[in-house]
Amino acid sequence: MTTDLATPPADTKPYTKSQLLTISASRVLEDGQIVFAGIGITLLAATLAQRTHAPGLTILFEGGVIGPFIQPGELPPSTNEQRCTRRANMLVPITDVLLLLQRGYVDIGFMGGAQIDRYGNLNSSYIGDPDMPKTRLPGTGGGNDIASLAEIIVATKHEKRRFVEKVDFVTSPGFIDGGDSRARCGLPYGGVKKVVTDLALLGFDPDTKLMRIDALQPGVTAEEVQDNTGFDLVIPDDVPIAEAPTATELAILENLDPERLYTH
Amino acid sequence: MTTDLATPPADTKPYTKSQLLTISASRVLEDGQIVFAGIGITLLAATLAQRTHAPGLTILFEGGVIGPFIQPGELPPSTNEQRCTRRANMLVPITDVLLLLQRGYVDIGFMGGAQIDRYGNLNSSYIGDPDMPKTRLPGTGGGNDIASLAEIIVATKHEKRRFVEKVDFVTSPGFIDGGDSRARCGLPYGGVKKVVTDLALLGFDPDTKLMRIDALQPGVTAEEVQDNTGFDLVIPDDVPIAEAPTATELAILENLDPERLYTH
Amino acid sequence: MAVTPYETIRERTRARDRSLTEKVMSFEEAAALVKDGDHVALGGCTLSRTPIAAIWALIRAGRKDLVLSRSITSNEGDLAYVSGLSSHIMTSWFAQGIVWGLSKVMRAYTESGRAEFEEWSHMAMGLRYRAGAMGVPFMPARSMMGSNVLDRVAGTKEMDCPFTGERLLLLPALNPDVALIHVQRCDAYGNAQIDGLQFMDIDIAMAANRVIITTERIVSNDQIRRAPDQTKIPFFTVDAVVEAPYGSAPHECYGVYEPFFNELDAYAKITATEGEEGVRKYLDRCFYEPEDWAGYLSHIGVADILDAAKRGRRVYDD
Amino acid sequence: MAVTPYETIRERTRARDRSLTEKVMSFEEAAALVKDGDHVALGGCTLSRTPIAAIWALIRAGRKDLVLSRSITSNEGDLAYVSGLSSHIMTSWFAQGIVWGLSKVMRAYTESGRAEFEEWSHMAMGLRYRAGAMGVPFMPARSMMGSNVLDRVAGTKEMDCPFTGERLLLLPALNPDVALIHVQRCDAYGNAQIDGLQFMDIDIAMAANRVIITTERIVSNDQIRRAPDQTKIPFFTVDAVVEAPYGSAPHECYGVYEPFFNELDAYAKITATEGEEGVRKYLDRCFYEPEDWAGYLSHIGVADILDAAKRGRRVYDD
Repeated sequence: MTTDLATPPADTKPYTKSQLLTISASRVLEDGQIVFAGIGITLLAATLAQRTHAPGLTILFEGGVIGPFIQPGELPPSTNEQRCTRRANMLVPITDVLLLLQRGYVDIGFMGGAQIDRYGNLNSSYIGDPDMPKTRLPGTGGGNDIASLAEIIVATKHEKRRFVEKVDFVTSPGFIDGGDSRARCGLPYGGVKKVVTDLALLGFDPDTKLMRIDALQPGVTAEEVQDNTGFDLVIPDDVPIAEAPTATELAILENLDPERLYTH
Repeated sequence: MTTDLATPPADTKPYTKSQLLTISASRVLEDGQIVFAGIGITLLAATLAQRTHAPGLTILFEGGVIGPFIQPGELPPSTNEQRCTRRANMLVPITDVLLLLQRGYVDIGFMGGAQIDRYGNLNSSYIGDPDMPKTRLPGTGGGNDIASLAEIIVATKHEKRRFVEKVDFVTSPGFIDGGDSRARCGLPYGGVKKVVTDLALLGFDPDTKLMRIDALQPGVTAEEVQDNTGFDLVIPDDVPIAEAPTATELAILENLDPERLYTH
Repeated sequence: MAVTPYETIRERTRARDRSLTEKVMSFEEAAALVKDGDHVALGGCTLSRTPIAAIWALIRAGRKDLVLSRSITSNEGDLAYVSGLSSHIMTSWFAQGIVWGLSKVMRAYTESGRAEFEEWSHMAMGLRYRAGAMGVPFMPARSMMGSNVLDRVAGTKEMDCPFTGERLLLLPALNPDVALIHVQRCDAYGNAQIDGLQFMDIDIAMAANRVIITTERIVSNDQIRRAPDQTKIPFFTVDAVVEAPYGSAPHECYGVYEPFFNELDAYAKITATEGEEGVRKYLDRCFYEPEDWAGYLSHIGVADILDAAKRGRRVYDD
Repeated sequence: MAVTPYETIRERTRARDRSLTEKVMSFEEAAALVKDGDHVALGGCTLSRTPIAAIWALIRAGRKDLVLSRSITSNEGDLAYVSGLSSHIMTSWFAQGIVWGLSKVMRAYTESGRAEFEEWSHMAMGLRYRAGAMGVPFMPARSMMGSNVLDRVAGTKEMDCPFTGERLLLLPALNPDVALIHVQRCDAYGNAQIDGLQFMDIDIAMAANRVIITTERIVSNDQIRRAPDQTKIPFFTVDAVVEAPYGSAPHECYGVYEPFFNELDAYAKITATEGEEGVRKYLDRCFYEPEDWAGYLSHIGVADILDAAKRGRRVYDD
């Protein structure tokens, strides 16, 4: 469906940027975790993890779904309709599934956003001045709650207009102004665990909470990552290269999304 | 089963004290009300009201039951077991059925108690000094919540040891210390609507909130009521006589409790 | 939207007819229970169990200036803005659905200041309804703090917990004037049963001062009493029961029909190409002109109804 | 019982194994999850879905000095006092049941100061568990004020509402160390389904730090997934699943069996005539001496089991 291929190392199959993103995100997940997934790439990542290294991982949807069973080729198009309840263990009211975050049952939430800044704050509400916005975006949904109460993984394409010095509006808090500002705001738990992009895996400096390159995607240089980022990244002296998608991961992914609706 | 009969007027059937209590209590209920019933006499009173003047009355049980259907001869022995769910419209968690009180959906709660005082405060917790009680009673259950949040009807035998100057312990608040003290404690709604006994129907002075005789049961004198009460009642100059149980009421009651488990 | 004083809540509730009486009525009679300017909460979420039939009735009745609230708002929000039903929507997310992207109509109305999209977090909406349902003025929470979402809404308070010293957000209770809720089945008294996803509907119903239920089917009270576990909204909170088959179309109703994707794609195309003018034409054609609800459904067509219903029943196939 | 700091709640929950793993174990293994001194919340109410089998296992294992909490306490409270399982019970009502009157054993223990019956209102117990389930340190409420019930408990606060100025009671959250809950069916992972009366069980399970489920039947995960509406407790809150048929006997389990009235009458007679000494003999005979759970049930006898089960199924006859 697309020829937008990242450069693969010689000993692996070719893969698309979306496949790379999905596979990289899945590797951040750990067995036994409870994960709020969205649709598309994040759901694929969680399901891929279940079928590789994390068989005991549990998926939640914010529509009120606990432990649904994802059928290959039948990915739900939303987190609030009956398709996402397929073979679920339990259905609960929305407020109660979100309260699992507050109670501390949820390990990871998957997030996106139109903008992310150097402290991992996410904006999905307004582009421009909120009082007179250039673009009114759809808003937080459960994003603010997930980001406030659990660790989050942000999976996104790496674009300069998206990685901005300061988001126009903090919809979902990352590390706010860095340092211990997040805890001081009343958010002692959670924070951004990892930003996964098609160019790099990014973490945050433990003290300053400034975004940092943790690993480069295969074939990508640190300079290239910096060039596609609207603020100065922390770049350690030795940046490892992430392992390329394996043939097994790619095969499972193609089985899950045979029509490449989300991994084109 | 018993020969403990009140003196009936000549033109009615004979009736027992329990029947008198039940029928008197049922008459205080109004059509369309939502009523927390207990077991026994209070449930019979609510069901009798449904079958006479209040067909649109709804019964709640504190076990989490909304609108059960009471089958003649099969009165549930408690408010927390499956027999009280018979043909209910809805079952909810305990906390949620009690929250209906707080939300304002409940008109009337039926209450009893080991002691009641001149302000309608009820004690079902301790006889004697709570720190060194003569008798530890079973406690409030939902009684405190019902009395705090809805109007209550107290149905009880009229005994001097029960009608005391001051209860040893306020389990379920009536008008506390009288006047506006109830509202000042944070309880702006509810209060004791009526105390129904085998001797009288008692209300409360609108200003002082002191217990007052509103009507005498047939064949009973105000003096007799006062003699069986451990504090001075307000006795108006003209105290009406309550209507005796009618043949219809007695017949319905006998149908509901044919073995006279509760109306002996 | 200020917290309703307890006195008002109690007095309003006391004044309602909460008796076991039949409340079946027409779309038009139900619409008359809503007054211009009311705060109306919508049940369901995004494309699921949206009370489309009730919204259809309100728009046809010419209701104006409602404050609408909902967990997540789909294209019923566009329709409300363009019809004048509401220019103030309180919700956590507002777009037709993820696959269709941004709402051009929402953008046009909110960016020009013609309408308000008051944004709260999803859980905050839920806890505000829940506080209203419980009869308390607020609910403590640990979300929204530190964000600009909190900065832009009025009426919250932060506090240091008197027990633990922890920083807490107090979310003000919402007690809507009216709740519109679509369910799979309901009896004539208003005992409403919901299968599958419940969203925020129970709290909305308990919090509101009037409840209008639209239902796929009106069933007997005997049927309700045979499955009391499945009753989610008790009759005494309900003021109107309207039978509205396919009452969420083109959205879905769990176990009965999935979304009508052809219709949703067509709607998305209208807004993408013609913007609010397209929505105006859509309203004329599907909302104002049909003689009745069957007329509305005729625009969707029998083939698509059969298809959506076939997909809907599949949740019971596993 | 002070409010658990949020840090403790989060760290404890993070440390739990919340993965989809099988947790079926024996009575003895489950009992080992409870430590002397723990706060243990009991599901059910009065004579209904009482976790008798789990209590039986804890008493046999010699657990001591638990703080027990429950909505309403029946004769399991007597057994706890006399066995030494607990000398501190937090509940709203404590007697075998209305028809049997006061508990002579409860009176003997509490009036002599040998044990505590900490009395909260029914709704207060429920809201305290609910606050714990929601991860907040308190729940605002409008009950208990003005009563001596409030005077005798520690740890509440009254406040003037910052939104409305209304007087409110703040009830401190309860996060039990362990919850014991008996259900109709549960899978090996801990997905527990409850039919009919739910009491406070969902909130207790969500609030607790460990959950032990006893179940009439262990069913397949497939069966659970066919009826996800009926799952009331999610597997990730559950630490042990123990199959215990008639696990609430002589109390009832909705839709499965009604109370065993012969047994309850016999117990009432024991306490009325012999007091705590009678309970001690009863514990020897039914708790300590039987080799296994079947041995316990043998004391009740097959005829009474058949009778209680026949009456239990009647809720589905209408």
